[in-house]
Amino acid sequence: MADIFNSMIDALSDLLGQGIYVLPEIILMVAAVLSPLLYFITKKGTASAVLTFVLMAVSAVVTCIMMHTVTYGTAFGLFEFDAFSSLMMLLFLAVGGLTVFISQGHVETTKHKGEYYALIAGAVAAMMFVASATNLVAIFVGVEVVSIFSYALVALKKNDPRSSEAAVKYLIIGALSSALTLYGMSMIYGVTGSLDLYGPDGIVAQVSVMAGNWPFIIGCVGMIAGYGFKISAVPFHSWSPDVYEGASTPVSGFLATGSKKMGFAVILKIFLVMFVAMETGVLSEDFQMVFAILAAITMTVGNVVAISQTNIKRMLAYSSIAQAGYILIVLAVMSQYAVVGGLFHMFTHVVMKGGAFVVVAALITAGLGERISDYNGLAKRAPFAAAAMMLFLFSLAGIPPLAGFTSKFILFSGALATPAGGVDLTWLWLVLVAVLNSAISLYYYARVVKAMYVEKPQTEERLPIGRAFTVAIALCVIGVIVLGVYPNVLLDLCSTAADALFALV
Amino acid sequence: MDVPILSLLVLLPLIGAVLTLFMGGARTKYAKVVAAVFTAAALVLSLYVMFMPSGDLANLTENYTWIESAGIKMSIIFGIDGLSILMVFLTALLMFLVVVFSWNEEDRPNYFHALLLAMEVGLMGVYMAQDYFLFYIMWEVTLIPMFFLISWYGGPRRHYSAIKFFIYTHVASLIMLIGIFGLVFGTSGGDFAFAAVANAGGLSEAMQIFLFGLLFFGFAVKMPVPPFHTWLPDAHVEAPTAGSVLLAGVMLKMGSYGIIRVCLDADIFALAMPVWQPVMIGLGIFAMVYGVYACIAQNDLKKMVAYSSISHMGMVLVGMGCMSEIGIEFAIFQMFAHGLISAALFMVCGLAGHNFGTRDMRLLGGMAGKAPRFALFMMIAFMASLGLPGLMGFIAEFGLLYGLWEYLASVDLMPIILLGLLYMLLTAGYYIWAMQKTLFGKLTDKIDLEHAHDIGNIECVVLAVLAVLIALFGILPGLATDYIMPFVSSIVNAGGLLI
Amino acid sequence: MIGMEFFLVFAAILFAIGLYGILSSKRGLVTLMSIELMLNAANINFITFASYSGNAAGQVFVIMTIAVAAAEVAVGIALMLNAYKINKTTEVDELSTMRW
Amino acid sequence: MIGFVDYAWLVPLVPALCFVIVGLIGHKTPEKGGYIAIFGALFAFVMSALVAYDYYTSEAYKLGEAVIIGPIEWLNIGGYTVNFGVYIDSLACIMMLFASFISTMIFVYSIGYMGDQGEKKRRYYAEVSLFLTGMLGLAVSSNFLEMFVFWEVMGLCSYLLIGFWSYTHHEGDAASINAASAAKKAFLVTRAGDVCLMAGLFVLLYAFGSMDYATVFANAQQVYAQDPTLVNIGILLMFGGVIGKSAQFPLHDWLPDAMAGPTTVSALIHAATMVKAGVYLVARSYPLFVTSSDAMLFVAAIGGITAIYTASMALNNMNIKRVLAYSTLSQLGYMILALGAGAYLISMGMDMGGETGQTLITLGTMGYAAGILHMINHAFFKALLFLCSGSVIHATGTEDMRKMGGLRKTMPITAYTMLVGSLSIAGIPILSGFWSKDLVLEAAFAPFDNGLGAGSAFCILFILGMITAFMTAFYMFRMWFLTFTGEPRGHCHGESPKTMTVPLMILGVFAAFIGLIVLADFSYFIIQSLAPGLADALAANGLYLGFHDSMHILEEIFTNVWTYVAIVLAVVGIFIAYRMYVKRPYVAEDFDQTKKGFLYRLVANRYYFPQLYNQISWKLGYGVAKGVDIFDRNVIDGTVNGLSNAVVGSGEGLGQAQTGYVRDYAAYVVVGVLVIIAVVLLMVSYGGGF
Repeated sequence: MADIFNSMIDALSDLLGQGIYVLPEIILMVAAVLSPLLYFITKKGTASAVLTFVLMAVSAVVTCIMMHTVTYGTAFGLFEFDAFSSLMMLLFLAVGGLTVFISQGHVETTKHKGEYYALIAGAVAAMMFVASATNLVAIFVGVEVVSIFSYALVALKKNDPRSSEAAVKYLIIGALSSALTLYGMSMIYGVTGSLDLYGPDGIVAQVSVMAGNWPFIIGCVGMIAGYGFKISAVPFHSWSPDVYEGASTPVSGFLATGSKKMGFAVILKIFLVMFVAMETGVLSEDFQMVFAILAAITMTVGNVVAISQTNIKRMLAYSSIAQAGYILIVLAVMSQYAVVGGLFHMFTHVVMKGGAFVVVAALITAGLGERISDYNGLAKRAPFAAAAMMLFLFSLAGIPPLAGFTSKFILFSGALATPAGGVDLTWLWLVLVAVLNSAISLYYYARVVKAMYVEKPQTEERLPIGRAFTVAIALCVIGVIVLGVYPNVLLDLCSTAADALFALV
Repeated sequence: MDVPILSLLVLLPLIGAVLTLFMGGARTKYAKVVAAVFTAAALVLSLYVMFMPSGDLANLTENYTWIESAGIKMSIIFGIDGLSILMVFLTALLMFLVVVFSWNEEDRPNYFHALLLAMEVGLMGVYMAQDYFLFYIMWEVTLIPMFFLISWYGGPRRHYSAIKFFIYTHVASLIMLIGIFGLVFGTSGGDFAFAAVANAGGLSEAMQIFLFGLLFFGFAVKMPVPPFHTWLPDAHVEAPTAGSVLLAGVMLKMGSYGIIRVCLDADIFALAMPVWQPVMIGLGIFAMVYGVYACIAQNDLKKMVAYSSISHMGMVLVGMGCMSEIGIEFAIFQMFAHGLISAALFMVCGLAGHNFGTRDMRLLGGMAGKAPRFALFMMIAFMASLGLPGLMGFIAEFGLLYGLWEYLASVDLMPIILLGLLYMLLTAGYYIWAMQKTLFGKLTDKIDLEHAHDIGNIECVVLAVLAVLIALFGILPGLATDYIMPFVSSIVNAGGLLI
Repeated sequence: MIGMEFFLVFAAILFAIGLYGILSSKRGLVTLMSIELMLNAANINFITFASYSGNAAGQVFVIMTIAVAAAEVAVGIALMLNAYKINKTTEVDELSTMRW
Repeated sequence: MIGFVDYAWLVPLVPALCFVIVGLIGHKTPEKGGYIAIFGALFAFVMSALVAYDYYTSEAYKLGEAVIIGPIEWLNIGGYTVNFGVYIDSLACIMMLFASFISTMIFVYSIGYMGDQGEKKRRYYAEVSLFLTGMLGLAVSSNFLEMFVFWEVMGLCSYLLIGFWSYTHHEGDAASINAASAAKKAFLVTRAGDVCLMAGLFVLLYAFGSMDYATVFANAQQVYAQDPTLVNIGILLMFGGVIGKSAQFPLHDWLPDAMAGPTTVSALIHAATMVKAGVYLVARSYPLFVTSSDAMLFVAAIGGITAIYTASMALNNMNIKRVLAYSTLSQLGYMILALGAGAYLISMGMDMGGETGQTLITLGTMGYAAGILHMINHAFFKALLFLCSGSVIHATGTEDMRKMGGLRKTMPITAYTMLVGSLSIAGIPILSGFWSKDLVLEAAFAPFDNGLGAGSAFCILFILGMITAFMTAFYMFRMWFLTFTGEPRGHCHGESPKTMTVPLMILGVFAAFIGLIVLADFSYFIIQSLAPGLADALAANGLYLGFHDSMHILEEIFTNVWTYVAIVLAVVGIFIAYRMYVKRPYVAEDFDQTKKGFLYRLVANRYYFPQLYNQISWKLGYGVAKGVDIFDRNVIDGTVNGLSNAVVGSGEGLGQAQTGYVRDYAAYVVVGVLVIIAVVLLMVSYGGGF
């Protein structure tokens, strides 16, 4: 088995040279180019959907093989394909695959199918580039591409005025924050004179002398703002509820699970490495504190405001703001174990939040509204969807033995555990805030569950759930349960990824 | 052991739960049969374990590595000892009785029994888990079935109560979770097995005190100890009878079980225990007296009984707080006794509401003539609960109060025992008063007497079983203490006791 | 020759103007222009640093940025048109049906 | 021959089985289990007779030892083990004998008395059997906890039987309610005593490390020497239990109410047996009690006060059963007085030692014997009196003496048996009551006679006792005259059936002559039960357990002026009663309780004690409870709900920030950036970290 893979890899590397390290991205770019073409020829959305999905699968397989054969390396000095980036790539591919899988059967999906899938494929490709980028230029461009594609995706929705509004808001805030990012990068470039992150004279190498250097600080804060926008950290979050509500549901899911994770990937690649490299300089402690405060505020605002929501998509938006807050704990703690927890939580978040959005999409397709009150008595009208939704919500709330619990368990414990395997109470307050928040979150999740299971429905008539949706939901359910009960495989991947990340220091 | 008995104890209800869950539609009427079969199987199994020579209990331990990655190790370890076995038996017994008791449940019986069985999974797990991760998971697993039991089959204010119960106890268990983190990473550095943590030990005193506090809070809310108790009366009043029985019978015990299992483990908390001892005793006495007074003020039978659970669990806390051989012995005995007695109490109260249409003592009266069976069992349950000799309650209360006395004598605060006496007197007071208002005197005309009827045969049998057991263990307490003493002495040898 | 500070301050002012533009103007198109200003302010920084430190990376970045900005504005205007088609306005304050 | 003693455990066991049988299948048997119950009682009596004989002829008796059977380990309290065993000595034998005998009589009587109760009889016979179990178990218990168990079982039965008619009473709802509250009162008031007793047991277990009679008695002296206060506390707490169970002042008030139960129950439980349990406890714990003279003074004082205080309430009561209840109270007071005085004497004697000490001890044992003897006598004549009153009530259907009168002709057997009982209790010579009462009074007088420290106090108690003797004679004959002489004031359907009259006559004989056992070496027999605890302790001080033999007692009594005074007082009492209720024609006003002086009303209202009880229980119980409830709902639960509302509310509030205006969003971003920069710069310039 293994030697077959090896021979394949050898052949490819002869063919592509360094290019092999960006092979998965390239495959997706092919998809991005072909799917509109195919659409023009066949006039069938399904065709391009299938194509995109297949190519995504191929690229995923390739990635897996490359991971399996440990063919890690750098392409063109810009893109480093290592355990970390490959893992993130898999995540993005999973998100993209899920989105494509459900979009075809979804009612809100635009009629410009070709472009739609091209955009998704391109966005995923860009995310993957970002995941493996080692250079500020590459990161910036990649992130911008993702942003621009997502603006378009948000706008691409069938006859709903809200989508255009959402797109404009998204655009303006997004552009603002990319401006901030760019300005910040310019400052960093100014003080370090380099755009490469790693390497002997890269930014990270010089960072330890930066304490008290205020242009550097401004630069960092600028970038924090820019990528805080991507991960929708308070106070850079305000676009997300509107956008998630306005965009077509698969796209909302795509943004909530995909581009948010890209933001985290960038933040990890830049700040985590940077400040860990700084050991315990004054500056790094300050930024840890900043991230801690951001995390606390983010999760609190997200959860508390979610309580008062009546639109399920807005509620999910706020809850994913809160989830971002949880993951930010990693940046406050900056320990390897915490990173493992963070990465793991990103994956579980994909299955549970993605699953929730899939369910919402399915129900919208079946003709149900977006208001929580529309979900009354869902258990009778769509038992499977309701049960799945309950699982996803409880998982988000962190009820064992579901995926959300296990990842939160590791994430929160990471905030208390020291690398040596002792206890460090520095971030106890943060953990307290976090657990109280997940208790609060239980309140609004339970409200939805109550609506579905306890309230009486207005009508008894069953809701038709499309096959694609059923499959997707089933997959997410399996993911939620398996990742909760048997997370070993993924955990191992995450810890190797964390090692790779810390190896960059 | 070839047959993984302990895993079976968890798996049987799980399978049963899944089966019953899918017995919708035409097969609904068989749901209860399936539930009965599986709970009975679990009961038989637990009895088998109970009657095994106590030496063999240790051999039952099962240990499977579960998650081992990123420097942490969680295992599925089921073990059983003198403390667990009683709780496991109690769980299995009450589950079976409850299933039989709610034989006539008409409203979606498949879900109802599935929930019961799901709860049994969690409870069994909690009482047998030997790994903090597993323990916590099982601990939380018990929440959801209860949440649905209340919000589906509960009374008028069920939504409020269900959510309150869910969130309140969840917060507590999350605080406890932080304690577990600190405990595990502070000692074994990532191995969540009880044994690993205990063997590693070596927490600083400050850390011990702090973690003890976190864990104790988590457990105390479950017990519940005033002032963290207000979820309980609401939950009880709204829950269906089956729910209340399990809630009071076994779920409250999870708290005290946790305290004995974790907080009183000298290998971990040797330095923290003396610091927290006065707090535990004080809170316990407060709970006793406070609960009693709260009882006196109630008009709803069920609410009164709910508060009585609070005061009885207060006694358990006192016993554990004594941290003496006798204290812990009778704390455990009281857990067991209260498990059986409160089950009977809540069944009786539930029947009052069901058969007479109300549980309000102001509306009832002279029911003894109308419903003699009801009167008989109400009297037995109440007498047992107020500590009448010859029934279980007395043994437990005598032992616990004596343990308290010993402690007070050791710290030279003997007069405080008067509070214990007050507790006994007032307990008798509100029970007797409740009986007078409900059973005796003028036959009420405030309820619909045509439809008021006596206990049916099935319920009668269930209650009779409970009554017999209560009397049996009251007359021959050795049956239970024989399991308890080895466990207690093992703690003693571990140096876990102060007196 | 002129000090580096001059360009930096100039860029900062430019950036501030752009920021002000975003915060103050109701009109979507003006907002887009302001964004352009901010991006270019950053570009000026890059050029400055690049020319003063004499490594070309910054200038490469600028080229990239210009391309990205162009794409961004293109999409931006497209979205504005879309919004105008549907809501008959490009006033950002009137695009506020979704809230709370 | 087989040693019956070894089977003494059958004595309580058989009635227990009867209880189970009657409880389960009683309704299928004739008389709803009545005969089964009778069999149980009869068996218990025969068995205890055999046991008594066996013990009386055994070596152990001559050596002054108790026979302890078992003990089996019952319960393991921490380090201590509590045993369950049987402890046979003279006291236990006597207790078993008269308890089982009187029970037999009363069960037979019940066949007639309860005949019309139908289905309820099953409950009745089950409960009385259980009660008998408790009583006999108490008698043969071998340690204090075991004793306490049976003690409480009796309490339960008393509760159940007082409340026998607490629903569907044949006299209507008012009677039901009355019965129910009487039962409640009885249970709770005695419970108040019981918790004290329980605390006393804690002290014992703590001080002695065991609750076995043998151990406690053997070590009483030295433990007292080590820690007198602790033992004193223990004794007083235990005596608290006695106060509750034997209805001594101030916990006496439940007994009159308890008359709401069937008369047989009043006779059995609230006159003959259960209320004696307290007395029995004092007698049983004598070796422990004698360690502390002060505590014994207290005990004697309580007894004396109770005796006169309750007798006074019997003077003007019109309810035949209430009168008997009060007289029961005052007789119980006598017993406690005697035992207290005796223990006081012994205790003083042990302190003094020497010749005087010996005399004191001998007097003390006499007091002990007096108390026990009076307990036995009272059991018989009070059971008799109650059954007679029951027969009267059965015939007239009322308990109000104003509706009786002239029954002598219609129901002669009842009348004359009751007369015997009355004479006996009034202390007319050679009848039982005479002997025991006189010994009691002598015991009470002895401390003063020998000029001991608290002599004056005992002198007062003695005088109280004398007055009580006079009152007793008066109210007993007031009752008898009102009931049986004069013109009939109500209807009456004839003499009661044989099942009732035969027991009356049997009991009558015993009531008259049982007291004569005092002339048959009774003292020696009874003080044997002190030997195990006291003999060694006494021997240590060069003393021994002296006693008055029968001749000496006779001479004591008949050479003592006070005896004659007492007799005269009794006769005068009877005479006054005769003047007031027979010579004068019946005048309605005499019985109109409203138009009377303050004193009359004070007594008629039981010195307003019930009101006091209610006030206390209401204030300390319900008042506080209401407060707690309000606190619970508003403060504690209020905080919880308040918190949750706060969270939800803040959600609403923060939600408002999401204005929908994109420029606001931009503003948030900018402000956020500026704030973060400011924070970081501040932290950096002020040297890192919070």
